[in-house]
Amino acid sequence: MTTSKLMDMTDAISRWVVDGCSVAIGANLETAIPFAAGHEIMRQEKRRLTLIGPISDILFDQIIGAGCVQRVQAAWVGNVITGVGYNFRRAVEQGQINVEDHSNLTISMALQAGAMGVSFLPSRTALGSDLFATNPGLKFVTCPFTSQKHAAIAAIVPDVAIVHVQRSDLFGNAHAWGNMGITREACLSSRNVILTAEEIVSTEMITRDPNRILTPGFKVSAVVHAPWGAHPSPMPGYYNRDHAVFLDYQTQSRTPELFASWMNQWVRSISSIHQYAETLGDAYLSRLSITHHDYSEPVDYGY
Amino acid sequence: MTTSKLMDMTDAISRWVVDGCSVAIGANLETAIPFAAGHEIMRQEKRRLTLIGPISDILFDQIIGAGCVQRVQAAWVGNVITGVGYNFRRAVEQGQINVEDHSNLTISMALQAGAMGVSFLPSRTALGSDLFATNPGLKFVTCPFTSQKHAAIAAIVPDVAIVHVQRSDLFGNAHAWGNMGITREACLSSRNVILTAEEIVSTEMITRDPNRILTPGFKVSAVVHAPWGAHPSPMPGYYNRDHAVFLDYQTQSRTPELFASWMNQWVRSISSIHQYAETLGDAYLSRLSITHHDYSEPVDYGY
Amino acid sequence: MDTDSVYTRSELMVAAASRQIADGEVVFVGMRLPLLGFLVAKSLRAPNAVGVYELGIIRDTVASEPILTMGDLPNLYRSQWLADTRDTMSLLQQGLVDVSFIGGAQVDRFGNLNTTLTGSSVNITTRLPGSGGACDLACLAHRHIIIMAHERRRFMPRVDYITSPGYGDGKGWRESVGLIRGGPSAVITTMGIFAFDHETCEMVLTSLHPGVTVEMVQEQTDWPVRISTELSQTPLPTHQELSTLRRFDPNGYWTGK
Amino acid sequence: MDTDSVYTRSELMVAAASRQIADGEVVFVGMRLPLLGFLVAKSLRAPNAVGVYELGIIRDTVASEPILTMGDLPNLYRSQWLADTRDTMSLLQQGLVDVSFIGGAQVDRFGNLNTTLTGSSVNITTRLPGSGGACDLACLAHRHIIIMAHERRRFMPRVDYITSPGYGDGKGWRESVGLIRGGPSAVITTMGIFAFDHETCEMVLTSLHPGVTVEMVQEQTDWPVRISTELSQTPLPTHQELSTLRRFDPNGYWTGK
Repeated sequence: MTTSKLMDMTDAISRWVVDGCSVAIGANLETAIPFAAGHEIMRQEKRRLTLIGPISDILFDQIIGAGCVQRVQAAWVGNVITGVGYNFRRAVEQGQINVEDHSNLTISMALQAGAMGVSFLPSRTALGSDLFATNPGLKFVTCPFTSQKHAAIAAIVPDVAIVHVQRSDLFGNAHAWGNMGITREACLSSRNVILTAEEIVSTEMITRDPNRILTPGFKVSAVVHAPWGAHPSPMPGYYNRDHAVFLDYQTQSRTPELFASWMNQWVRSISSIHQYAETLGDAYLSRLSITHHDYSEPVDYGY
Repeated sequence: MTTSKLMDMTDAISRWVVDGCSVAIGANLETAIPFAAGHEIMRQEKRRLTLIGPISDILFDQIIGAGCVQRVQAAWVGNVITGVGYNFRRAVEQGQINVEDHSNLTISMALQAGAMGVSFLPSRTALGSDLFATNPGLKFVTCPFTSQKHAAIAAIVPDVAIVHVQRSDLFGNAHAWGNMGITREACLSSRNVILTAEEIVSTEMITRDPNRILTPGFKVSAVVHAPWGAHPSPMPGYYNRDHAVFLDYQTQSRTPELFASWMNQWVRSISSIHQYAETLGDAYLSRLSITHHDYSEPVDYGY
Repeated sequence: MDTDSVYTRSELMVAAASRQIADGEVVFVGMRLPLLGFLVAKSLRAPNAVGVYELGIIRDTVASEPILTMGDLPNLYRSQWLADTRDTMSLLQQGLVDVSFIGGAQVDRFGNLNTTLTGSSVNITTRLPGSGGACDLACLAHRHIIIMAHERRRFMPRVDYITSPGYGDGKGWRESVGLIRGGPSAVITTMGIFAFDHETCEMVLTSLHPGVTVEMVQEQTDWPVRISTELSQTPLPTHQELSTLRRFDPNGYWTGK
Repeated sequence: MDTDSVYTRSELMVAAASRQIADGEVVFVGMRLPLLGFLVAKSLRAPNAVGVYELGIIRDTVASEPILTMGDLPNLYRSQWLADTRDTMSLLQQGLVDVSFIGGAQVDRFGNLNTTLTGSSVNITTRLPGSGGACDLACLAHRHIIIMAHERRRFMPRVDYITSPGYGDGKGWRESVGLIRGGPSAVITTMGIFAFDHETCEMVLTSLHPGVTVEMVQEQTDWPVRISTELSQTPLPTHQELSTLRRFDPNGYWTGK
């Protein structure tokens, strides 16, 4: 067995997210967004990051608002409930960040190309669109069999993928369930993977269901125990979306001053996900808990 | 809800496997090989089929021996325990079938291209090999970003994929587990899917674990109840490999006469998987059963 | 048809959207109003419709509880497949999706949609969230339906940026750029409903919402609006449509105004 | 080193193969002898090696019971990942696999392997099973090791068909055809072990199995064999290697002769 990769969030972000690196985060689109990890990136005042994602949650908007970001390679940046991402809008309009526009399919293929170890993949999407004008990772390629024109999507290989999972062992063998978004290709394409997990469990519990394992453990560089680490997004098996946070964020991010105030309260004044959960309090959090449980039927991996 | 797709094997093969069509079968490489469905194809004396698969099990050799096949698009045809597939060898050497040679990666990409709806996919494999000489579905393509040479693999869209699963509902919503081989892309690329299943279960049991579902139910054309339907290959959760059958088959297929005798006994004289299992007998089959059970930990899909 | 006397414009639009879905169709369901349109259709007249969501979800039943967005857990519960985004996009690219719904910030008379930026890509006036899956849906579904607020600044002769291709600059354009199928089949706005002329691929007003006139539509459209010879009035939402819709949006978050 | 006086040639080859695996390496494990070689290595000197199997299996522990082939259920039990073939092939193509093992029917002095057909592709003498994953392993692993029966009809100047590329016709060939890494690093035969000359990419005999002479090797090799200046004798399988191997192949199915 390899040695344990368990570390606290401070160490994981400090070690694997360095200034100027590229980070795939929020790859599940709307669920399991690694807010705790993102907030630690903001606290550590990382700079010149490239953020990579599909439809990205308000976490992108927050990290951009904190001044950590230089470039975005994503399909959509905003608030999945209310629409506009104000920090994103400001940063682009003021020329502070560059955006390479993707669609959900092209960003998925870019990471898939990285995961597969090819330098591009073809697709029939985006043809005729202006995504080609704002994304140098899109060109054209002709199929050698049909002579049909395809979009060619350049591989993206992030320096690190950050993924929030339900349960992991000490070595990065983890179970993930729910809609998967582009998480699998993000893990496989990235040079390093940080897993933040609701629970740390035994290897035995994980390997009793190897089809549910997210990615090979040897790809994982750090494992962080982060219960409530996806709040306010929904975490299948653990808690529902905290809609109020998304609705309130619309106002809280409308101006730089309001956002600074929000960040002081919810990021800078907080040292860890554990303190974050304490601040919210049990009574508050319990309202988000799963109340209508629905368990999968076990399957047998015996011999 | 749609109407039930449950039918018996005779009807499923009769309706969805027609002379001259292309059939992806045995896509799991060594496990869950749909022997019962393959034997029905042989009984119904289908002709001019194209068989599509990765490392293919002796089922390919059997269907070829029965004279059903005109073309093979596969990475490997033989006996995974003993090596040579004698019917395959004879048929090729006598010019009865054409083979388009694939590797496991190129056949996976060919079906993946079909599944993704693109006419080709690029890969770094097979370059410098003679697979290009025997497979018109392999050409070259230059990456528009890196100018690197890649192999271009033409999409394959089978008329039908035949897959043996652990459990399915009446509508083709099915759970599959174990190593997946190229089964997912076979299902997604094929125009029709026949599922043969160890058990027919409720939709509720299936949808309580939607991550374990093989392919969208609307892609499935027929569901067949076929307990022991993968014998003699191993079926995760149900039974182990029957090694003796693979060892004996080496001798039983060595000459056309020996193979005809084998086929009379195990295919022609048998009307269904149910009679096949009866013929083998409970005492025999029980020796293959799972004795060391190992159940997955349930997960919660509630809200 | 039975109708409620009181309904909102959004409710009318959702009801209209829901009628675009035929039974048995595979529907790529977008965010916001389309989500509700699919739920209403599925409940009332398309029980065998299948919903595909870009998060990696396929459902052939409606969500068990009201949801604000497709990632809310009741929309995952007892779904027909939880998979990867690329699995859902593969179904789309393969041609297995009949219809999709998308919204936009700007649209032009050939149904090109912009949700990325206003101004130009080198001199951005306003940055918008971007494509999400909209570009893919507009390129790859057999048809797509556009849902928009009808304002003159949004209905412009030529969009600043094509996020989601419509018919480009007219007939033959999609084929010429390499698109192998699809195109917008309808635009449902806050004022009426448009179809597209088969010959010219231009938007044609086919239906006015109650209380709206052709003049009012022209006033809010920055090109000369073509009017169908069979211009009709958009049917009011039925009582059943409204009660179904309100069951899925009980607090009127999406349709309350 | 302690050795058993009695061992088979296959056991010697498996032991030699196992010594090619360094601790912590990611190994793409093929069928038959390589399967045993990996299990022996993992048990004795490479506890952190990870096994990747083309069926869609990744293991960082040895199978819980003896197996005849990689698809036997004990090789799935408590594995580190059960996935798709393309997932394992993606790891390979991405360059995450250190070493792989393949066998063949014909090999030439540049390590090109044939497992597809003898004769020619238009006039086939003998049809063999084909590539399986061997072509991929030879193209995409950082290095691969060839395990073969050493017979003159198999060790030929030029193979009839390149299933699994070695060094083609010599130095620079792999790059020229577009291969971005890899190549054979050793050939373990029933008679000895070969490495490849870094300058010429030709096979060089580096080790003879006990009882085998250079003349015997030349007799069974249809080109002038190059001999290493540091020719040695293949170490005998140790007692520990033999007992481990026999635990995984208790009936001697693979190594009994």
